[in-house]
Amino acid sequence: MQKIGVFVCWCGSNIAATVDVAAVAEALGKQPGVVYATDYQYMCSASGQNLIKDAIRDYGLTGVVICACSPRMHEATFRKTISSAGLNPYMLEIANIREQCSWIHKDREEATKKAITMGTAAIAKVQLNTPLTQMKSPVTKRALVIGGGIAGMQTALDIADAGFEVDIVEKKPTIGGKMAQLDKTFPTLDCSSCIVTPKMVDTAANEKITIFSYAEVENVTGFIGNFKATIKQKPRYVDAEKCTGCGLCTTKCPSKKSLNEFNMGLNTRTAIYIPFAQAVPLVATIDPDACIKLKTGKCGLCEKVCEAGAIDYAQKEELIEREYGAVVVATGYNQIKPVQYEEYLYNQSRDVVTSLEFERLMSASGPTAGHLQCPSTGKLPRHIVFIQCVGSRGTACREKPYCSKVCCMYTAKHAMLVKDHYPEVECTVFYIDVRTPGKNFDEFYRRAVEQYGVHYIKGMVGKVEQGDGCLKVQASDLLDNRQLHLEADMVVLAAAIEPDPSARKIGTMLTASMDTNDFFSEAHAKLRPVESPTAGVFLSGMCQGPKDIPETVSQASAAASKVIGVLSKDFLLSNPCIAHSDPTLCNGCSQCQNVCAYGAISYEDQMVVDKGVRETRRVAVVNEAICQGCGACTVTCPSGAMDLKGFASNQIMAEVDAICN
Amino acid sequence: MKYSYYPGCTLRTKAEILNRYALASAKALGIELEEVENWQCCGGMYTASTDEIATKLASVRALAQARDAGCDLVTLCSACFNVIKRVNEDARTNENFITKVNNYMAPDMEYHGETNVLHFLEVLRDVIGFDELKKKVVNPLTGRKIGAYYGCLLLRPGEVMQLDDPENPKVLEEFIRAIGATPVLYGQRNECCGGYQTLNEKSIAVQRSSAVVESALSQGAECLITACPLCRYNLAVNAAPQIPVYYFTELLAEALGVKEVAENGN
Amino acid sequence: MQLNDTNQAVPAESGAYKPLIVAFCCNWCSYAGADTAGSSRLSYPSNIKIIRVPCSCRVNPLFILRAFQRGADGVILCGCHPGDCHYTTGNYYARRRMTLLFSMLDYLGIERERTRVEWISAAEGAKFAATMNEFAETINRLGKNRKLRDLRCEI
Amino acid sequence: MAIDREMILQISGVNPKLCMKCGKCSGTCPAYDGMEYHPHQFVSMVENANLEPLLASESLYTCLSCMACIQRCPRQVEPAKLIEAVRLAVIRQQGCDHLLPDELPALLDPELPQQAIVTAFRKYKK
Amino acid sequence: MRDIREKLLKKIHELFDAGVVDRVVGWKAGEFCYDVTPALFNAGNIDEILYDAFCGPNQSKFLVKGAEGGEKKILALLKPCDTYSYNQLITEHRIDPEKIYALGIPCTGMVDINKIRALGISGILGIEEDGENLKIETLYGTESCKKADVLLERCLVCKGKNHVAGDELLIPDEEAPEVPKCAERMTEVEKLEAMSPEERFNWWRSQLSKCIRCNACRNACPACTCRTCVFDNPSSGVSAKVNTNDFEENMFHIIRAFHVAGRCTDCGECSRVCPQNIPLHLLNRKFIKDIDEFYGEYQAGAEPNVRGPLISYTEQDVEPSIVMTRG
Repeated sequence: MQKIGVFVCWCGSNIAATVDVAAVAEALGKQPGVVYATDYQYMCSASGQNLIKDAIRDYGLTGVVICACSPRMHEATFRKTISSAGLNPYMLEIANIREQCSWIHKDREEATKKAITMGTAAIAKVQLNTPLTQMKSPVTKRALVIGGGIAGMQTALDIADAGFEVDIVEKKPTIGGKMAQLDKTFPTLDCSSCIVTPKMVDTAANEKITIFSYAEVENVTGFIGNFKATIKQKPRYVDAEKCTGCGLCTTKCPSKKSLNEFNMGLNTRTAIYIPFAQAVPLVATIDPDACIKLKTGKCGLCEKVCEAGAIDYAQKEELIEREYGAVVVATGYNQIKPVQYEEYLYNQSRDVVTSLEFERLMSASGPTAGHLQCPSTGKLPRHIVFIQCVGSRGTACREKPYCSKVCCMYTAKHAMLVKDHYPEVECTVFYIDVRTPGKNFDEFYRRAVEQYGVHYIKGMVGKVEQGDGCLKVQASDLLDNRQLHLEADMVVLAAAIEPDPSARKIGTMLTASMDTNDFFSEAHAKLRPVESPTAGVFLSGMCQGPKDIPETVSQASAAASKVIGVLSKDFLLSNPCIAHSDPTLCNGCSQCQNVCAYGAISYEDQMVVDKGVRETRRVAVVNEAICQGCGACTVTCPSGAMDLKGFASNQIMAEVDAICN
Repeated sequence: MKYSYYPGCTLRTKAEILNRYALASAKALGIELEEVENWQCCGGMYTASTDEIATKLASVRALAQARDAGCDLVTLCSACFNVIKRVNEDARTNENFITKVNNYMAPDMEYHGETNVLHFLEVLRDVIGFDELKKKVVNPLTGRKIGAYYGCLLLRPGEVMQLDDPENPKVLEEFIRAIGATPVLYGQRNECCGGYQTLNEKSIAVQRSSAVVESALSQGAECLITACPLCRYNLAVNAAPQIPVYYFTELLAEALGVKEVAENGN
Repeated sequence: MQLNDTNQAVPAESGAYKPLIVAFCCNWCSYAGADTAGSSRLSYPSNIKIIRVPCSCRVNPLFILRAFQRGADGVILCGCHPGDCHYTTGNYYARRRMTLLFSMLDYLGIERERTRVEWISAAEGAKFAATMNEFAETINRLGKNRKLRDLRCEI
Repeated sequence: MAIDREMILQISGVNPKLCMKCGKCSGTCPAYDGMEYHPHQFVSMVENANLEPLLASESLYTCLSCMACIQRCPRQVEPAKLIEAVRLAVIRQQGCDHLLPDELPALLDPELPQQAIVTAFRKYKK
Repeated sequence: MRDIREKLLKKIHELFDAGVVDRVVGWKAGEFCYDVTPALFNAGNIDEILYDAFCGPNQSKFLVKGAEGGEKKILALLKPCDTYSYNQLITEHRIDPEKIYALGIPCTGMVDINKIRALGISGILGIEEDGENLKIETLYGTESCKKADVLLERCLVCKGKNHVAGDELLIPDEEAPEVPKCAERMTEVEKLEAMSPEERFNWWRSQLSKCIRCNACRNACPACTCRTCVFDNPSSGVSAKVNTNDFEENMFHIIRAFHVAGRCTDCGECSRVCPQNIPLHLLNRKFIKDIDEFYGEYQAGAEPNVRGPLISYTEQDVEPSIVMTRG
């Protein structure tokens, strides 16, 4: 029989307001094996923890039950507490009487009763706990960063700074991501390329960083400290070592009709191309869908003009195997193509553009060299209408339910830039709310209104129509309580942002959970915002949710520090709640081996003494460094030889019995 | 190809010609439209309330008859299409509604939305195919610049009607191309003509239909086509600028060379 | 507690009876989903008691029968959505096991509504609460479990 | 029975709480200028149980039932259903028909399709 | 049968003489001629091996222990249906085929003593096949009955005359006599499924309440080969020597069937050996039927070393709610 101490937390009023904590402590104090029971205002506070430590010493406790918030919150905290008092950290069970009791029930008596039952179940379980020891596993001192945008680059640079190797895998031919496509940044209006291109150069120059551009992560296996990834290097048909990036080939290529991705398809590029002048790596890539040579075998002009002899039509896809200690997801975002919003004419008029397209139209490196022009006429627009929240904050099937967060600010920026360069151009912004929570953000928006004379109208555009030489915009002005009919030359849609479509596949291969919108979920919304629930997988940038550049960079650095925390250890302590097999019960049937997702079970011939008989038997052996503790094997095993430490069959049944009593 | 056919009341009276052109064209295309027996008026307007049963019974009767005949139900009038298709959706998805309807009507076999409701345009597009239709055109309307007028009822609510993209429909434009003419896109093609406001508040009908016609004229349309008798009335009678307005079936009959046959009685 | 003659489940008597429901929740998705429900203050009946397991695949049919034996009136198993298992494939095995077990219980004439599997992610607090309310409602309607229970466990 | 907020919600099946007050319905409405109260106001006024002005307003009969607001509402509020429900609640009361058969002959012209009359009766009369 | 036995004995002698095997699992009669069990024989008593219509018992499980020890291989005599269990045991590493010489022997269907008794025949001394009929020697003279009327449940739904495993066949499968299939395998399961839940519950109670927990089903089952059964292991939390109430009767049989689900070859030994005549095979067959319907046709033991349905999955598997919705 254990000597158990029970500690009931009030969590201020979070628990105590609904649960009679004293009554819980009193009732649990009478349970068999319980030698001490008390309640306290904040069990997780220093004094609360001291209370536990003192009780362990004073009463010689061998097991501890804490009735408090979710074990997902403070299990680790309390394990440390009891460990510092000399108890094995796994002699702890937590009854979740906050999230699963006080917060969801109103009736005090009912909630108190339930808390007692939950405590009783935890006591029943801890009776059967056994001390567990964490295993050590070595750490591969290299990180994988998936995505080479500002998030990926910042994470990689910070990890490299700490002296660890980093690989960046970027699916596009160049790193730089969306930030390289932006013209200016809010709220400072400094040039986006001027701040991102030096980062790109730093990234490429850093000897700790290896960039796999035009490559994709095919598969990842393993676990924290010991990931194995397969990287697919797509063929560029250009030898990146030899290519000098002179660009001569791109001037000679006769296939000129491919849409230029970097310019959001607003102009075209050649089949052999360098995405933009500051691309990193600065090498040409052949688009196999457009290349005449690759499609028909004829042409070969680029090969003839390349003085470096870099063209290699025979290049093949390559699979590269690499090992890592940690993985950072920085897969970024896309702006939706608002093709389902035809009331705004996106498909029907070239003068209706998304804000990212508008960004290219304003950029000095864009298709118009920074001169603002209506795409249909090439003339300076007289009036630009900006529509906010296109595809965001909705519930209909074409809508995203979330706020895309950055649109309010970049729209103010766009309007301000237009007014700055062309004071005569009218800018009207239709908004539902103007959301400016950020340092200097509201001031920035007010400047657009007050200094630059941008019209902000609270209301929504219902319809955009092609008029005679202009776009007719029908909208509501909710404050004036009237319907407006405006003429505009351009309409800019602040279309919703969404996670990059590659994220879903990566989430699955990493077993990192995602929300219903395909944003990666964080391990804890407040306390572990840059970690995925899967150990060793970290989140950086928009892949976790909409955010602006400084937020992205902060998260990128935070993710890097988490990675450094992993890589700086020589060994990781593994979760000791893992499977183990009782050789005397094992039949050697191999069924458990079949269901193990990690290949953690092998079979060995062992000398077994069973019922006084010594014999050699084929029995299951669990590799403790590999087992992740899911328990699939335990249910497959008919004889019950396989059990899970920390969640043993008799422990779970003890909980069942306690609950059903 | 045989279909149950629901003409609706206006096609028996003021818009008889819409019906006749359609029947003659259908015949030329090898489509058999068998009129539902003893059909009743659909009511012209779908009542969008949770508690109306009676106003939807006529549609359920027609739907159940088509089910019993083993045919899809085809309509020509946009209003009938809208009412019947939406009632059918109710029958499929609103268990409370259809239970009450079945209890009230006590049919031999309960109706639960089994019938597929089609607009004649869908038959042309999805069954015949516009490429195939083009081959059957004997009298292409080459050079004519035609604006398609959809109005509301063919398209909305898009989730139920499923005829086309409610904001950027293409079916009538493809139809216009198939009969050899040139479609003219204009902004007001899916905006309301004023509908029955012509009785209640005529100024709204005048304002709406004028806006539609002006929009069409501004983009160079020479005439408009529509599937709805009320739309045709508003655009032809209430709009301030004048423009010829035809039923799409009239131009179809013309292109197929059966216009005279239709006008002179089948 | 008396068993009536025909082993029929007796519907709840005028509110006095509260069915006992055991919910096995995987640590990564559904237990976290229950926490999310709690953080959002989404209520569900207090007679539902959650047992944390690492993965839905840890749940042995023995545990489910044990719960019924000891007087549970309903047992629900919640795990990550298929494809999202923290352990990659655990819920796929759980899905097959539970499908067959539930089918067998049904075959033995035990009310099939008493057992259920739901996939609930960490983000789906609202789904967790809604599922529990709905399941509690179902079990309430079925009344006390008479068919699969150890009468010695009655007090 | 007195017309109240609950009745309107029940007849319409609409939940005005879904509204995020973006005004797209009123930006869309083709009958806007003919209305005293506009679609977004219907949603807001029903939600706030401010029904008196609505019940007395001609705007009830001005809605074209064109469903453009239903189609474009980002949050599936379906304002037109709410307007229809208010109208139904009014005309279901004794003696509150908005269109009487006696008034009809004066409104007719020879070209007018039956459809218009049938629809108007369905809309304005119980 | 008599000539098959003679041929078999001759073959066994040959294998012993050639030094291939040094022991053989055969059938031996108990107190009565119909009371046949598998037993180990050696060179000295080969001629005592029986092979007649009472030799139903599935021998493959006997090999789990029998194959251990011995200098040479052990000879296994496998009827066609026994080879399915044999394969399954190989898959699960419960027997080592290297230590076994498996001889496939033909079978024309085995009889159920209970069914003979039910015909009013008693004092049975011996049995001989006579075409479609059986000649039964009794204390009271020779009786006769139609063989089809007294076949074991397993033989009514015979898997066929082909052996799916083995080192040698006594006679080629093609030359063996056809075994007529007398019943549809799932008929009884379907009948139960068609009942109302109440009827099913009461029917199963009427059956399972007869259980005396003698463990014969478990001991005969070629899939139940655990060294220590969970029901015998005090630390499992479910061990029990007797059923003390309804729940434990249900529990034992649900878990027993569940533990062999996806592994059970439907050999029917559980029902054959049940002294209370509980049709336990109907539990196993329900699992087989569900597996076939949900995950595709699967016959355990049809070939060795395949992954069974409960240790595999597809991403598109049916949800457990199918139990609610399939009617």
